[in-house]
Amino acid sequence: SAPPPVVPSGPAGPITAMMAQFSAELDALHDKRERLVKMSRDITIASKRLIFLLHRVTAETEAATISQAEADLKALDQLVVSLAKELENEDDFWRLQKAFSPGLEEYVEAVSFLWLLKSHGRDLITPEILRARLEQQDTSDRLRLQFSIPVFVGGICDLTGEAMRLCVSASATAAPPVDPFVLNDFLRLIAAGFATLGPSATRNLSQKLGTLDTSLRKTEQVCYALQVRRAEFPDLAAVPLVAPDLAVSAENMILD
Amino acid sequence: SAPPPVVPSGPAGPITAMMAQFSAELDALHDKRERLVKMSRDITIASKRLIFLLHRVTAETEAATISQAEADLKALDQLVVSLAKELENEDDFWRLQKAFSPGLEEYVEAVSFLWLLKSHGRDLITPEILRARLEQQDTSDRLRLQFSIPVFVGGICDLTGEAMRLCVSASATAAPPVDPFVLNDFLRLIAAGFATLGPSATRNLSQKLGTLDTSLRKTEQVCYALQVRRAEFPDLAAVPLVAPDLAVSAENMILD
Amino acid sequence: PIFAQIRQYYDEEGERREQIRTKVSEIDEALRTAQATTAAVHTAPARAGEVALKLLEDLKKTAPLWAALQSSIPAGQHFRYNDQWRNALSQAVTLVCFATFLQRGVLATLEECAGLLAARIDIEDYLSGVCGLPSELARLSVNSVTAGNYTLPREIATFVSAVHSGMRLLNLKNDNLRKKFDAIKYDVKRTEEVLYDLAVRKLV
Amino acid sequence: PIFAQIRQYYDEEGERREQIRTKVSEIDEALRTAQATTAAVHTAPARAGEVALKLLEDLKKTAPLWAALQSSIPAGQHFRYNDQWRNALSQAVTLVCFATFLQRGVLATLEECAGLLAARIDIEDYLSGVCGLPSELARLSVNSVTAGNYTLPREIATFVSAVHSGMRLLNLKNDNLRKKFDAIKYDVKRTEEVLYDLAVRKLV
Amino acid sequence: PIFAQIRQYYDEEGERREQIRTKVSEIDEALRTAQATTAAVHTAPARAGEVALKLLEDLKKTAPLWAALQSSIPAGQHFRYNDQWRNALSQAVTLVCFATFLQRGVLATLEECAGLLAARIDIEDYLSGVCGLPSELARLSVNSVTAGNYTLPREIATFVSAVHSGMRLLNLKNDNLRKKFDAIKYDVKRTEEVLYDLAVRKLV
Amino acid sequence: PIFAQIRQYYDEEGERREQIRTKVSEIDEALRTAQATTAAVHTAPARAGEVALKLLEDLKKTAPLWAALQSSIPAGQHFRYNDQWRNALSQAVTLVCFATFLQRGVLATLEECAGLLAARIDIEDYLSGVCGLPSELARLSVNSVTAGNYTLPREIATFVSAVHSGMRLLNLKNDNLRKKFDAIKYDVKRTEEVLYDLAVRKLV
Amino acid sequence: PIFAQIRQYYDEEGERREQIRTKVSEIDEALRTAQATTAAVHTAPARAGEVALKLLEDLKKTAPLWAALQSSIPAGQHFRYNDQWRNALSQAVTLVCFATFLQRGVLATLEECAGLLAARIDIEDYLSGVCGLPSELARLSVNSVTAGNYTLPREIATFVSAVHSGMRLLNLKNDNLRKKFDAIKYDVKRTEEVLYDLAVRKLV
Amino acid sequence: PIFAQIRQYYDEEGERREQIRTKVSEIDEALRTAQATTAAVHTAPARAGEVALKLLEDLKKTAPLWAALQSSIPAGQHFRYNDQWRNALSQAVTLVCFATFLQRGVLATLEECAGLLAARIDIEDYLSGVCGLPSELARLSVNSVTAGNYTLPREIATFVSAVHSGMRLLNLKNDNLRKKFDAIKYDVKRTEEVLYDLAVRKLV
Ligand SMILES: [Mn+2]
Ligand SMILES: [Mn+2]
Repeated sequence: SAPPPVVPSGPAGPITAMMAQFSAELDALHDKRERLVKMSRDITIASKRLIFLLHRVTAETEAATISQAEADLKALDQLVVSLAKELENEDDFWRLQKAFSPGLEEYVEAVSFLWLLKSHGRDLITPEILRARLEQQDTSDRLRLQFSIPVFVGGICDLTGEAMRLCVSASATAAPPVDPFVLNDFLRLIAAGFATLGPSATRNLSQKLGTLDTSLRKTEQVCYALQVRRAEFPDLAAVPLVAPDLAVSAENMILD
Repeated sequence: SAPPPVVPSGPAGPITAMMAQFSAELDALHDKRERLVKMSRDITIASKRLIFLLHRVTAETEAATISQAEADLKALDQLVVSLAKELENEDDFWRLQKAFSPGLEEYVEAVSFLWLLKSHGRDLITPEILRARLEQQDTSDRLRLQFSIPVFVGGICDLTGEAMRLCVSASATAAPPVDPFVLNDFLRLIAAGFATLGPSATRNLSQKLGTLDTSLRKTEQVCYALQVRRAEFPDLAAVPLVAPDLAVSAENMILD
Repeated sequence: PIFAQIRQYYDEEGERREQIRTKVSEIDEALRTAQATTAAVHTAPARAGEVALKLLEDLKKTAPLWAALQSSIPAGQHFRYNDQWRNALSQAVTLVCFATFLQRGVLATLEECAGLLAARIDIEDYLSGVCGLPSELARLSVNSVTAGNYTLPREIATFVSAVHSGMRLLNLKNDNLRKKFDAIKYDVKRTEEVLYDLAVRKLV
Repeated sequence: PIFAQIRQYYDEEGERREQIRTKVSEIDEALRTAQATTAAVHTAPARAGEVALKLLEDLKKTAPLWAALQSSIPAGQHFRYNDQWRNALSQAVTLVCFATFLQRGVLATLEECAGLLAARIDIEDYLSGVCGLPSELARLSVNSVTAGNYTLPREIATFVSAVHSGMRLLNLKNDNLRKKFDAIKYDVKRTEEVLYDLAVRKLV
Repeated sequence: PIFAQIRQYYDEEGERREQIRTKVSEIDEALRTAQATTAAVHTAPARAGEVALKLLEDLKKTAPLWAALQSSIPAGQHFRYNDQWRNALSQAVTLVCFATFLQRGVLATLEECAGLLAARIDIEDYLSGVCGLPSELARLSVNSVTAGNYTLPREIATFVSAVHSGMRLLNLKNDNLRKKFDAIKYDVKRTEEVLYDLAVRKLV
Repeated sequence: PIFAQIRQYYDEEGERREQIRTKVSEIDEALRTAQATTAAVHTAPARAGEVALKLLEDLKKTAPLWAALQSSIPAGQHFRYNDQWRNALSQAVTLVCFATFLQRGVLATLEECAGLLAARIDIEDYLSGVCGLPSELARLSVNSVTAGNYTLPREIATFVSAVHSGMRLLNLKNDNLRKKFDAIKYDVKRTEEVLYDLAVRKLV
Repeated sequence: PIFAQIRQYYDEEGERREQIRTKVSEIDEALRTAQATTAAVHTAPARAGEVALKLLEDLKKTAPLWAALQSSIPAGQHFRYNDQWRNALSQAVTLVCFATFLQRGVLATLEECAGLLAARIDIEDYLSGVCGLPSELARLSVNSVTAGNYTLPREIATFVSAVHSGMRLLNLKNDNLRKKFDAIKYDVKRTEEVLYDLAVRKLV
Repeated sequence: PIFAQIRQYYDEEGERREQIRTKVSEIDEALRTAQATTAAVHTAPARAGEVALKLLEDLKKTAPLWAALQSSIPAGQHFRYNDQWRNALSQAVTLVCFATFLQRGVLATLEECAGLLAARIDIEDYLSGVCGLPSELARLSVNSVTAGNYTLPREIATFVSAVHSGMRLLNLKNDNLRKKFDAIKYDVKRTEEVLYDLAVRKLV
């Protein structure tokens, strides 16, 4: 005849109670990660738009554009401050890195780009300045955000790509907001700085560092081209390096 | 002496005006995509939680759990309805597919899993039923959402993975909510159905179809094991296939 | 039951995509002819107007093809299938804009392109096509000088710069369009270098 | 200036990670010894109590190592470096739970594990460790029968089923923990099969 | 000049490949039907003979298709185009071998396959097809037992082992075929495990 | 100048590697024969001793090949070329150990393997070979039961467990050898399950 | 049984491919010499005629090698093995065309290449070889100017443009050849820029 | 038993590799310093001689490190461990060659590199190092012109071309070195373009 049933099932036991508690904690952790991911995406989008805005700076529009950028940046700062508020302690900061680092890297790229433009291609922002700016806007103790070195380094690597784009565009503009040679020197400095880093740093950065090298070679090529054409006509020493900006002639183009 | 400046720059021209307009349109398009991505993520998360809930169904808890699931599903339905509202026309539906399909596939997986459990392993939901359910909850004309066949197929492929997990667990439970043999047959039917699809379908589905084949072999192995042990003792024909559920004995375990 | 439905869906889609492929193939062929037409202006810039006219004719020949293609798509499914013709459409837009510039010195609008090609053109297709223009014009600028035409380079430089500045107003994602846009700054540079070369040698 | 700062950061991190690697290596060594201790219960389940005691001793020996390791981490940086010891910690938790089950037939709590190992254990590490238990117990269930012990399998089956049902309450992501959890259902099946084999042969 | 001729060649080439694609597509369709037929033997192994017959009929239906396909290839160009049908041919061979095994318990030879399919089969395609068999047979072995057939597993185990041994004699390079061959040892294992289950439970 | 010399070096290097490839190819051939010899013990475990003898003979036949191969390597360059024969050597070690177990029930030592094969065996190659043994023995355990031999599984289980314990003492890094070692626990499990099946049915 | 025959087939196949590899290796060697010959024209374009003659001699030396290689292929199996020599053939065609351009300023036809190399050249291989020419000529154009030769660039620009136009007539699919063709437009651009540099400086 | 001995061997092996890692780490550090030194010549090519001297000094500082490293390797085991320092050695060779070129305009020989670095350099490492040079020199060529030095580009172009020709004589297999070699032709092109710019603008 049939073997006896083993044990009938019944109400929950201690393991169940423990797991129910863990379930709630895990859900909360995952929910927080998800909130951070969404914020990180928003920060990325806003940062990229700020960068595109900054590329529109021309001699004529410089003041207005920078002004607009700083206004936009305030809103972006607020996004970052909100993100920081989600991090309740340093544990959260390290534990949830993957969720919010991408956005912070883009933020670093955007702010450092603005910094670069305002200093006409000479100044590299620092993590301290980045932090100080935020602390000015939110003095609450809960600002747990540090700009960790890896995030800073990642953002600066991406910055060099924008600096290269700026250099190329500047080389075709009469009165560029930043001199291409200055930007070239800027990239050289950064490349030289990163070259001193050992493998512990470069392990995760090899792709970005490769891009940096490519960007540097592009800016060197730009300076080379400017210099070699200047050398062909040495008596025209006072010749502006590039032909004046041509954008305005669009006026003269009648569209149907 | 220096060559004359070319043309001074000035106010914007027609190209600029056109691009400014495009810029606004592109921004709106990207913003909509981003909203859809966020909604899709939320739908994915809620769908996965529903699936985990459904795996908790036991003979004793079946009614309560299904009831809870249907309540949770209402909220999930609302998320999908909200997503549908973002799609203003069929153009939006096709144009923004990549942004929201992942979430919809998870939703299909979740709802079809509930459907499967309620029918004790026999019924495969259809795109029409999925749509009808939503239309019941929102009769506005703006429900542009169709459950396109690719989304449906993707969701059903993932469903088979859950069915396989259910089958394995059921084989170790005295009175499982669904009989393992029934689930095995269910997977066979689906695998057979998909086998008739040509390359135009399988091109994008090869990985999921491979997983389906693996899941089917696992359920066949489960049925094999149950059958072969039953065959060893043919006179005990009335022996329940599996030992009754053991979970409750957790009660008797005293934790410190 | 459901599988028959699924089967049918994919069969129909496969069918339709096959037909689209054939139609796009014809369009590609016609565009190759059009592209070949542009070669003449690089060797003889003075014939720009003539080339532009021929080019526009070649492009108009694709209009029935585009119309046939897109009218064969069920209503509302434009974005379901447009991946198959996006490249061809982008190339066509580039050519329309090229011809329009040669003829009238302006940038053809999306509406003008759509009208001439009898095709539905989305923003992204139009912009993608516009992105293809600067490199062709930079090349023309260079070849104009070789052919002794020292006035066309100025128009080109102004125009390319305007296109670049205009497109700079867009906020792009990290996609194909972004890559194409990134390439334009080198064309701006090239056209500026030509102007410089002429100016510094007092050729204009 | 900034580069010196960056340089210093990576050097310090590299240094610290190196030290952590060394400490974790010692812990790995001790855990290997502990793991070897478990082998005895599979050949002689009757000695479960004795093995459990020895195992707990072995595990307590890692306590000073865990304490040294984690106290060497600056405050607040637990999650900066814990990737280096997560596997070892998970393995240690599995062993503590194994010993606790053998001794008292219950699941050791996170607090008990943390206390015994003198280590800080996060939820995910604890759960990961618990996930490693069913397969070891399923193996023990099989070997018990081989050794003639027909009572242990019941306790094991009940326990493993309880762990599985308990963990089913969690909502997991598509991560490592999910994969480990997925494997438990096969252990539930195995332990149930053993019970069936015994029942159907009237050995219990 | 030169290129006009080449153009014509290319168009003809494209045409031919297009026709091949169409023909192969038909064959794929027929093979899908045949593949669907095999499902029946997994649910009801007793009907193996019946399924085998049906399967061979389905496969014979592809014979005119293969003949039409291959006769359309100009002399000496078999290897130029065969990559377009290799997968289908391999699948067809697997099915012929499957049916032959069900019917006669032996491995169909290359000649037999070629005869039945009215196709030219190169040795690599034959071997590729043979390599697809053990996995399906291992699955059948498991399902046979589930259906209560305890004799088929023995035949299957012997057969799969023979295929494995036979293929091991070949000196395969590290390529596709080599990978397929390496996977067969897991199927051998599976079939042996089924025999074990039957033996230890004294079902045979 | 510089490069002419280097050219010569490269040509010689290529030559040497080519010759090694040829020699290893011969060894592979001989090992395939040896591997085929092992098949017999899975169908008739009673003939273990006979199979072991034949296997050892087959392996001894490779001795002159190994000797010829390794003596052709210039002094100090063993590690430069050994990647070409490591797989074959590992496989040979597995087979020697298999035969030794069948004959004497013990694990052949590195020295014994090296002596029999007349080859220089590095410890990594020896361990790699040893790692290949448990899965073959687990398979033999299963097939023994199928063949009605209920004593061999006990010897195998003890042996495989001992190999596992022994290898666990090693502090393996995360590399190939580590992966092979991790797989052994599944073979341990399999052999234990065979003992269980026999025990619960009181077949031993 | 079956497999013994197949074994023999595989061994023969392996042998044949080995022999082909050896022959192709010789051809590669000869082509390297030919490639080195081309270097001279980049430093001294005036010696183009001389270099072309030497180059043609070097290439004729490969004729017996090609003949030996291809005559060793059984009838109807040209396409089975040709992947082993396609790269070398393509490179040889590029060199023949280079020499022909230097000598006569025209594009060598497929027949001319086939005749000179005594090889069977399929159209894809010919086109692949032709695609390799523009980049070499663009380079020559640049180096000519450096060497003070201001006439060669014009011939080169016209020629490269013609090759590009010719190839554009073909309806290439998205494959290797299509990628190579797409790259030619950069060489066209380069040659036009050289003409520009000479024109704007009135050097021609 | 066996395993206890092997355990000891493994620990020693791990120890040795750890020490090698530490030594290589020091060398890497020194090479980073040396690499930083090269940056100066790109900004001020006039200081090439000075930079070369400093560079050689920096590199000589690694000599004791290389000597210490390699003397710690037991006899006959050079190839067992050299994968741990190959990258560093390759980089060092590139730097030695760079300095030698700046100083004397010639390619440092393997013997010279080995002497300066007090290291044993295999031919593959030497060639790998040499392959790293053209890219850096192409960059220097460009920057020299920017700095007003119009003579260095000629030397660089000749040198890079010679390196390319020399390496082309080698019969490289499809491996790492082959990929590096293939990349050199782009550096050759770059250096030729610089000479072109100088020539057409009559700067030299
Ligand atoms: Mn960026
Ligand atoms: Mn799922």
